[in-house]
Parts: sequence; C-alpha cells; structure tokens
Amino acid sequence: GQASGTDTEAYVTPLVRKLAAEHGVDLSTVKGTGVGGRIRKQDVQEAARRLREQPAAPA
Amino acid sequence: MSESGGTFDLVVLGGGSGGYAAALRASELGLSVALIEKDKVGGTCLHRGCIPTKALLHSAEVAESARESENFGVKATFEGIDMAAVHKYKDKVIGGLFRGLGGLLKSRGITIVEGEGRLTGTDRITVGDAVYQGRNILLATGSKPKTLPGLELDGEKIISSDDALKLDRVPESVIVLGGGVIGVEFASVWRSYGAEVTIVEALPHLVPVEEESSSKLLERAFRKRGIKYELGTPFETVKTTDSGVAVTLKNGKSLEAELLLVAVGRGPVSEGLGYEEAGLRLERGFVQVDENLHTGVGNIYAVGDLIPTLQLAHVGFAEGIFVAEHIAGLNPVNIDYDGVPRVTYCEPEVASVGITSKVAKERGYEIQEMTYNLGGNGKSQILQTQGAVKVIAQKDGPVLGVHMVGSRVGELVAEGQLIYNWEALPSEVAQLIHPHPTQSEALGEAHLALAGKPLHVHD
Amino acid sequence: MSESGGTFDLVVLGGGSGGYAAALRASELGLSVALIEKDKVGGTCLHRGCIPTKALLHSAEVAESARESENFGVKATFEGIDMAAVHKYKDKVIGGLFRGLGGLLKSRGITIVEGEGRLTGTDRITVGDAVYQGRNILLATGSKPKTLPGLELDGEKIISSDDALKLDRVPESVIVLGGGVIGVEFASVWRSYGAEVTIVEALPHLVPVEEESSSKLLERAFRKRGIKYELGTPFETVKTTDSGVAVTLKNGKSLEAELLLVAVGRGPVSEGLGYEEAGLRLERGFVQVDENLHTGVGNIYAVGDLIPTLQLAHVGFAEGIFVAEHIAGLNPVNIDYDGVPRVTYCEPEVASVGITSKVAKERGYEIQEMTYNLGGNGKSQILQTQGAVKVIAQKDGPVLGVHMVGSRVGELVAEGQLIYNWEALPSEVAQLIHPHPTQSEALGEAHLALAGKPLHVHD
Ligand SMILES: Cc1cc2nc3c(=O)[nH]c(=O)nc-3n(C[C@H](O)[C@H](O)[C@H](O)COP(=O)(O)OP(=O)(O)OC[C@H]3O[C@@H](n4cnc5c(N)ncnc54)[C@H](O)[C@@H]3O)c2cc1C
Ligand SMILES: Cc1cc2nc3c(=O)[nH]c(=O)nc-3n(C[C@H](O)[C@H](O)[C@H](O)COP(=O)(O)OP(=O)(O)OC[C@H]3O[C@@H](n4cnc5c(N)ncnc54)[C@H](O)[C@@H]3O)c2cc1C
Repeated sequence: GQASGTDTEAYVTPLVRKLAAEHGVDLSTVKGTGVGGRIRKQDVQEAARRLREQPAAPA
Repeated sequence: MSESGGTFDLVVLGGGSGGYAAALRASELGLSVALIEKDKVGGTCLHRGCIPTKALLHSAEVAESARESENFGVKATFEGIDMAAVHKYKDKVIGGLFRGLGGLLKSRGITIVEGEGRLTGTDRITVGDAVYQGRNILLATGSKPKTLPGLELDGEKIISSDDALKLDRVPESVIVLGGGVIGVEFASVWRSYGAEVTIVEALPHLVPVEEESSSKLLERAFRKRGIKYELGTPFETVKTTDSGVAVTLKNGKSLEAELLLVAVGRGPVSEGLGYEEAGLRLERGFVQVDENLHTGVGNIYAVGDLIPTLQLAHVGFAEGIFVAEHIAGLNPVNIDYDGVPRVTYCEPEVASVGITSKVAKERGYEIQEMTYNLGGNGKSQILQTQGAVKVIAQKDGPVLGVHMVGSRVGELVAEGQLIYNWEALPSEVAQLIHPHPTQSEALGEAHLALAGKPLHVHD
Repeated sequence: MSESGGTFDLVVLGGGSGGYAAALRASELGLSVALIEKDKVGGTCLHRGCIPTKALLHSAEVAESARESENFGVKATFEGIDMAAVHKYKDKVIGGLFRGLGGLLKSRGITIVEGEGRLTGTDRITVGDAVYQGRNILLATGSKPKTLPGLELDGEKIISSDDALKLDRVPESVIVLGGGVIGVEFASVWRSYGAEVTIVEALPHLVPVEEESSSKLLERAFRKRGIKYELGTPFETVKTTDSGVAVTLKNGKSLEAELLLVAVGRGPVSEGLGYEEAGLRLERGFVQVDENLHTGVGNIYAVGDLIPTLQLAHVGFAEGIFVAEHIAGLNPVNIDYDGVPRVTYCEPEVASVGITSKVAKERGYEIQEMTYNLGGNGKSQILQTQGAVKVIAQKDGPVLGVHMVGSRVGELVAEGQLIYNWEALPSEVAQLIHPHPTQSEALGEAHLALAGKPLHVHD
C-alpha cells in the first residue's frame, strides 16, 4: 500500500488521482509523459477521451 | 417619507470581511452592488480584530527579540514599551490597508452607503430615509464581544478586546477570562510587554478546539514564558477594587489583577435589524442558513460571523465569494469547513487544518499519526523555538489533519491546506523534498515518516 | 598490505547531505551500508554551509529588529555584535543537530568509517589499509569554495565562506565578490552587523539565476539597506594593503575594504580520489551521471555537489534517497530539478520554484503572469517588509513558476512546491482561501487573480 512506501507504482499527484477517479480511468493502464514517466493531467484526459471513444463492450 | 436609494442586483448589509468580499466578487461578475456600512469598511477584522492584534503581536515579538538578543550574540537592551508608539504603528498599518480597501471598492464601481441599515422587507434595506432595493440581499452584520451572565464590562477595569486594543498603558497584571484564540493572543502580547498574566479557562485546555497535543504544547510554552493559567475552573464573580479587579473561581480560588479581559467569545449582531420580522430563523442570535448560505426567505443570504460557522475573516471572504458566485449562477462548490486553516498567532503560534484525531475517531476512521518534534528541525533550532508538527492520515489513505505549534508555524498551514483539501496521500507529499533549512521541512519530515521513508527521524 | 573492511550492499564515500541521506534510506530498505567520512558527518551543509549561515542570518535579524524597534513601539537600544557569543550560539545549533544526526546513523545500523577514502576499483573504496567492498558504490564527496584564476585566497584578508564563518570580528568594510546566493547572504549578515558592504557581480544582476523581477526587487531592498553593488562589472585584480584589500574592476573602478570575500561558486571535490582511474567521466571536475545518477561504470553512482545538478542540500537529500531506492529496486521517479524549491536567506529573502518567465518563453509556452505586491498583504505590512509574489502560469494551464521576494518568504515556497509539482491550475489554488492575516495570502491572491477572481487586487 501507499503507506508502506515500498510500492513501485508510478508517482501520481493527488490532482491527477482525483481526475482519474472522476473519469473512471485506471491509472495502472496510463503511460506517463511527464518527467521520469510521471502521469500528468493531460495523460489522464487523453486516456479518458480514448475510453469515451472506445465502443461499449458487448454485454 | 422614504426616498429610493436605487435598485441593485445585490444589496449587502455590513462592510466587514464577508460583506466586502461578496461586493467585490459580485461586481467582478457584472452585478450592480450597494454596500451599506455604518462604521468603516473592513469591519472587525481590519479595525478591531485580525490586523490590530497581529500588529501588537509583532511588536511583542520585537520586544522578546530584544530581551533575548544576547542568546544570539546581539548586544541590545530592552527598556520597555511605548504604547503611544505601538498605537501609531498599529494605526499606520490599519490606515494603509483601509485606504487600499476603500480605493478598491470604489474602483470596482460598488455603491458605498454610509449609515446604519435595517432589513425592511425581503428585498430591501432601509438606511435613514432611503430604501435600497435588492434582487438579492446579503446580511453580513458580523459579531461583537460577548460576556457571561452577570458579568458586566465597564470598559475600564473589566474590558473587552475592543477596549484592550485601545489601552494606553501596559497593565501591571491582567486576568484573561477565556483561553480561546483571542484570549491567548492578548495573554501573549501582555506577557511580552512585561505584565503578569493569568488565563482562566473553564474547559480543561487552552485553545480547547485544537488537537489536544497542540493545547498541551502551548500550555508548556506558556508555562515557560511565565503565563499562568487556571484550566477546568469556571469563573464565578468579579469585583472591582481600588487597584483593579478581584476574581473568584468556582473552585474557590481568588485572583487579583489590574484588569480583567473578558474573551469568552463573540455573539452575532442581529438584534433590532428586522431579521426576525422578515421571517429569518435565528438561534442564539445567529442567522440560520442552508449549505448555499441562503436563509430560506426570499433571496436573502447571510455570511460571516453572523452565521454559526467558524468566526474567521477568511471564512467570511470565502462565504462572501460563494454567495456572489451563487447568485451570479456560477454554481460554486460548497465550502468544506474542515478544510479551512486556523491560526492562533500567540507566541508560539498554533495552526491547524483538517480534523483532529478525536474527530477522526468519532467519524470512524482508522488513522495513522506522526508527530515531528521541532527539535529535529534546523531552522526551528536557529529560531530557538519548540513545538511540533503532527500529521494525521487515514490508514493507507489521505491526510486528514495537520496540527502545528511553534514560532511562525502559521505560515506553514497554507501548505497543509493544499494537502488536506487535495486529499493528498503522505507518499505524494513525501515525494517532494522540502527546502533546507526551513521550518516547512518539519511538515515534509512528518509526511516522509508516514509514507514509510523517514529521513531525519529518530525511532 | 590491505585488510578487509567488509563487504556491503552500499558503500558511500562522503557523509554530507547526499551521502548520509542515501545511507539512511538504504538501511531502511534493508541494505547493509558503510558510510565513509574524513571529517564530520553532516558535511558542508551542517558545518560550513546552510546551518551556520542561517544562524548568522538570524542573529542579523535580531540585530535589525533591535535597531528598528522604535518603529514598533518598543524601546530598545542596539549596542553591537558580540562575535564570540554569535559563534557560541551558532555552534550550539550545529552541535545539537550533529549529535542528532550521529545518533540517527548509529541507530539505523550504518557502519561509519572515519577516514579519507579513495576509489580503488569499480567496487571498492580504500581507507588507509582497509578495503570496503560494495555491491554498489555511491560517491558523494561534495564541493569546496572556488576562486578565479590568479586570485589567491590567504584566509586573512582574501577569504572564502569557510573563513568568513570563523571570523572573530565584525569587519569595518567588506567587498563581496559574487552576487549569487552565498555572496548576498554574507553581504546581508555583515550589513546588519554594521559593516560597509559592496558586492561585485560580473553579470547584470544580483542572484542572476532568479526571475529578473526578483533580482530587481532584491537590488532595490539592498540599496535601501545601504548595501552597495557593482553589477555587470567583472573583477580584475586585488592587492592586499596594510589595512585590507584594494580591488580593481574591469571597468577601471577601484574599491578598498578590510576584507574580500570570494564567493564565485563552488567546485567539486573529485581530484586524487581515483575517479578518473576507475573510468568515470569528469567535466570541469564534476562527475557525469545519467538520469538515474549512475556514472556508467560498474555499480557506481554519484550525487550532490559532486555532480552538475543544483548545489543544494535538499537536492543532495533527494538524490541520495533516489539512489538508495533505485539500487533497492524500487523504481523511483526521476527528480524534476525545475520543481526543486530555491531559497536565498538574505534580508529580504528570495524564493522560487518552477521556471522563470524567460525559460518558459524559451520552451515555447504561452504564459500568463501575475505579480502581487506585498504592499497589499496585511501581514507583510505588519512586518514592514516590501516585495512581491509573482506567479507564472501556462495560458489556460498549470502554474509554471512561483517567484517571491520579502522577509520570511522562504517558508512560503513549500506551498509553491506542491503547486508546481502537482501541476495545479490557478483555479484549483484559488478555490482555497488562505488564512488571514498571513504572508501566504499573497500567494493565494496571485492565484485568485490568475483565475480571474481577484480579491484584494488593484487594477
Ligand atoms: C480581537 C480579534 C482578533 C481576531 N483575529 C482574527 C484573525 O487573526 N484571523 C481571522 O481570520 N479572524 C480573526 N478574527 C475574527 C474576524 O475579525 C471575524 O471573523 C470577521 O471580521 C468577520 O467578518 P464579518 O464580515 O462577518 O463581520 P465584521 O467584520 O464584524 O463586519 C460587520 C460589519 O457590519 C457593520 N454593521 C453591523 N451592523 C450594521 C448595520 N445595521 N448597518 C450597517 N452596517 C452594519 C459593522 O460596522 C461591521 O463593519 C478576530 C476577531 C477579533 C475580535
Ligand atoms: C556558505 C554556504 C551556504 C549554503 N547554504 C545552503 C542553504 O541554505 N540551503 C541549501 O540547500 N544548500 C546550501 N548550501 C549548499 C549545501 O551545503 C550543499 O549543496 C550540500 O552540502 C551538498 O551536499 P553533498 O553531500 O553533496 O556534499 P558535502 O556537504 O560537501 O559533503 C561531502 C562530504 O564528503 C566528505 N569527503 C570528501 N572527500 C572525502 C574523502 N576522500 N573521504 C571521506 N570523506 C570525504 C567531506 O568531508 C564532506 O563531509 C550552502 C553552501 C555553502 C558553502
């Protein structure tokens, strides 16, 4: 978990994390374009756009 | 016979922090605004509150610095306080800000009405003969010092904060009734000025709404400074004597001093202003509002110390801005009052944002806490201040509260405000190494430790 | 004959900010660590840098406060500086932090080796007869004062910051060569102590790497304080005289003073340590590394002032932590050096984080700027400090830089650090009303204005 500090997940900022939650974006699927591979707001917005355009999965 | 003062998109009653912030924001949003003020724009905060007290506190800091100068290798002699000069300094600061505010209100095209207003209908406020009609009304008449039943202020020996700010001398000794923000700030000033000070607080701690560990650190610091206090001991009576006042407490103790400052809280200014007649709900004098600060009557809103939210200037600002944006149709986000930073500017300062560990537990959170002692913080050692930064986080979750004690920590709570309100995880803060050597590093260290990667932290 | 000092997961050469932070973090992560230090753990920062200079700056603040006390209604007389007592105070602060750090390193199980080490292979460091073998090696030998070609320091009249920190008297007059961070800090101290000070800077501004408006505000403040400066005028020669030094500048001017402080920068400590022999790339003495702080040779890393990144203690901390996490396989995020806060602790302070408007334009950003003058900030008026907070944002985008000048603004940059690194939009900051009355409100006001909702802002 985050509290242990030994995670290897990419560093995200709270503002990015919030944006991702708002758009239903799974951060582990997003590739960061920021310094050192940081996930930026733009990356989340881009992922959200692709999610929206992706055809609904067949039921 | 009444004449028309005109019709406005917004008529604001009271030009304090809440009222003028609403007026400024509404005018920015293109609304026509009348702002009615019977005394001076800027209200309590500028003229009898935040600003004058902080000026006194700064001159207290200068006095302490001179007194302790030899600890820092500086040869200086402290000779005393010149209250006339203190007032000159204080009034100069107030005057400059007052002129700035007046110019600002004028430049935004706000109609300033000088006079005492009264709500005379759900869409109108009357000032003398003139009626100001508002498509929206904002009540922001603020607050005034309260006292206890049977305890009468005489303005001479038994005084309020208003009187204390005008005092022309440093008293030999003072009893401060009330260990809340206003009480401890005056206690701190007078002690630095050389007075004997005793605080009487009915609750078990100074600044009792703060995290208990902060109260305890403040108490320890005050004890070292020679500020006495009686905690958990309600006041019983006071008599004025030739030389001052004689106070007795419920526990039988009696205290004497030159002055008694009554700082037991502030009550709303809502009487005789037509509020109840217009159908507003009042409780203990406070105007009741919904989450949009609407009173439930017509288009009448209320903000600031008049409503039962935190009595802070920046809460007034935030509420005033909220109402302006709301009536302009901007759909602003409701204020999260837990996320409002609180600062007590005594020496040492106490600052916090978010919730206390007690409240966190009441709300059912599983929490982690980390207290970083300022003893490990280089800059605090340089300032020779003691205290701590305590950070409370939800287990594996975001920061829920930041609680600090120490000289100058009031400036650190702005960072805490972002952390709390942006729901940061300790690891997200820990990623950013704070500038060395600053006091802000203590906040960084606490987050590093909570994130499982302590840096300058002893086990 | 060499004996074995043992084999460790990490052998660190140099116990300054970079080296000891790496040692602490690595030991937390379960690695075995040897830390080799020839002098004292804590390095430059603790013994000859950050901490002692800030102690001098604080006693300078105490001196100024006493000198200006009457402006605040305090009767106090400033009589002078007692350098012996200043050193006692400074050494007490250093001593306390040094003991704390020593205890910390010991409690984490780090093997501390006292002695001068040398890289004697790609996986070993030799100290005297003992060889310390490391699965990973970290070089953190730091930096030392530089001088100009032909300008020799004598430690008496022509001195470095190391000498300046030991000076047993307040000089009558000083010429400070170099208007960067170290130069302006000493200039500020000595002026407060009563010396005549002239700064000579070859570039057109003091603190030339800062936003130009910050340099100009500092220059204005220094002029008011009676600190003289010669900008855009390179140094030519210096001669020592009976009474001090005689300096000539390239523009023909000549200056005399009791002392010349040479503060033209610091160079890496990398000579004669076996670095080149091991195949490391050096440029102007700096060890070259990749984005993971790896030297390209074996498992050898380098951090801190030894590599050509920002020469700051908290950069050393961040780099040290990074290397420890990297070799432990944690895959840490690379450091964004633009996001490192910078503070210059002279009076007034200069602080910044993010990029300057010049760099923003070079990178092709369309930007918006807002400068909030501290004249409108209540707390700054109470402190009687002048300056400004400038915020640079991408047009319709996040904040790119925060640049501040004023007393005590160094503590405000921690909030700026979150804003920049979290790529906050001005509107996201503007949503949060800062505590009143604090200096942090100036940062809030700048963001409010950038977000199109100015509060206490004159057009
Ligand atoms: C000693 C002291 C220290 C304080 N320190 C701080 C601090 O450091 N930080 C902080 O955040 N807060 C502080 N406060 C609290 C802060 O001052 C208040 O929260 C703030 O002023 C509330 O703003 P307001 O607009 O609601 O009311 P007020 O500021 O009280 O303004 C109300 C205004 O309405 C006017 N008015 C009232 N009735 C009428 C009428 N009928 N017609 C026309 N005008 C009318 C009054 O003249 C007044 O100007 C302090 C308060 C005190 C007393
Ligand atoms: C006057 C001054 C003021 C400063 N103020 C600030 C400030 O306010 N804020 C800030 O962030 N930065 C400040 N700095 C910069 C800061 O001190 C440095 O960035 C920081 O100390 C760099 O850390 P380091 O670990 O790379 O090197 P250093 O701190 O220089 O540590 C290197 C260590 O390696 C040891 N060493 C060297 N060679 C060997 C060897 N062969 N064997 C064993 N040990 C060896 C040295 O004895 C030393 O202890 C200041 C610097 C100076 C000079």
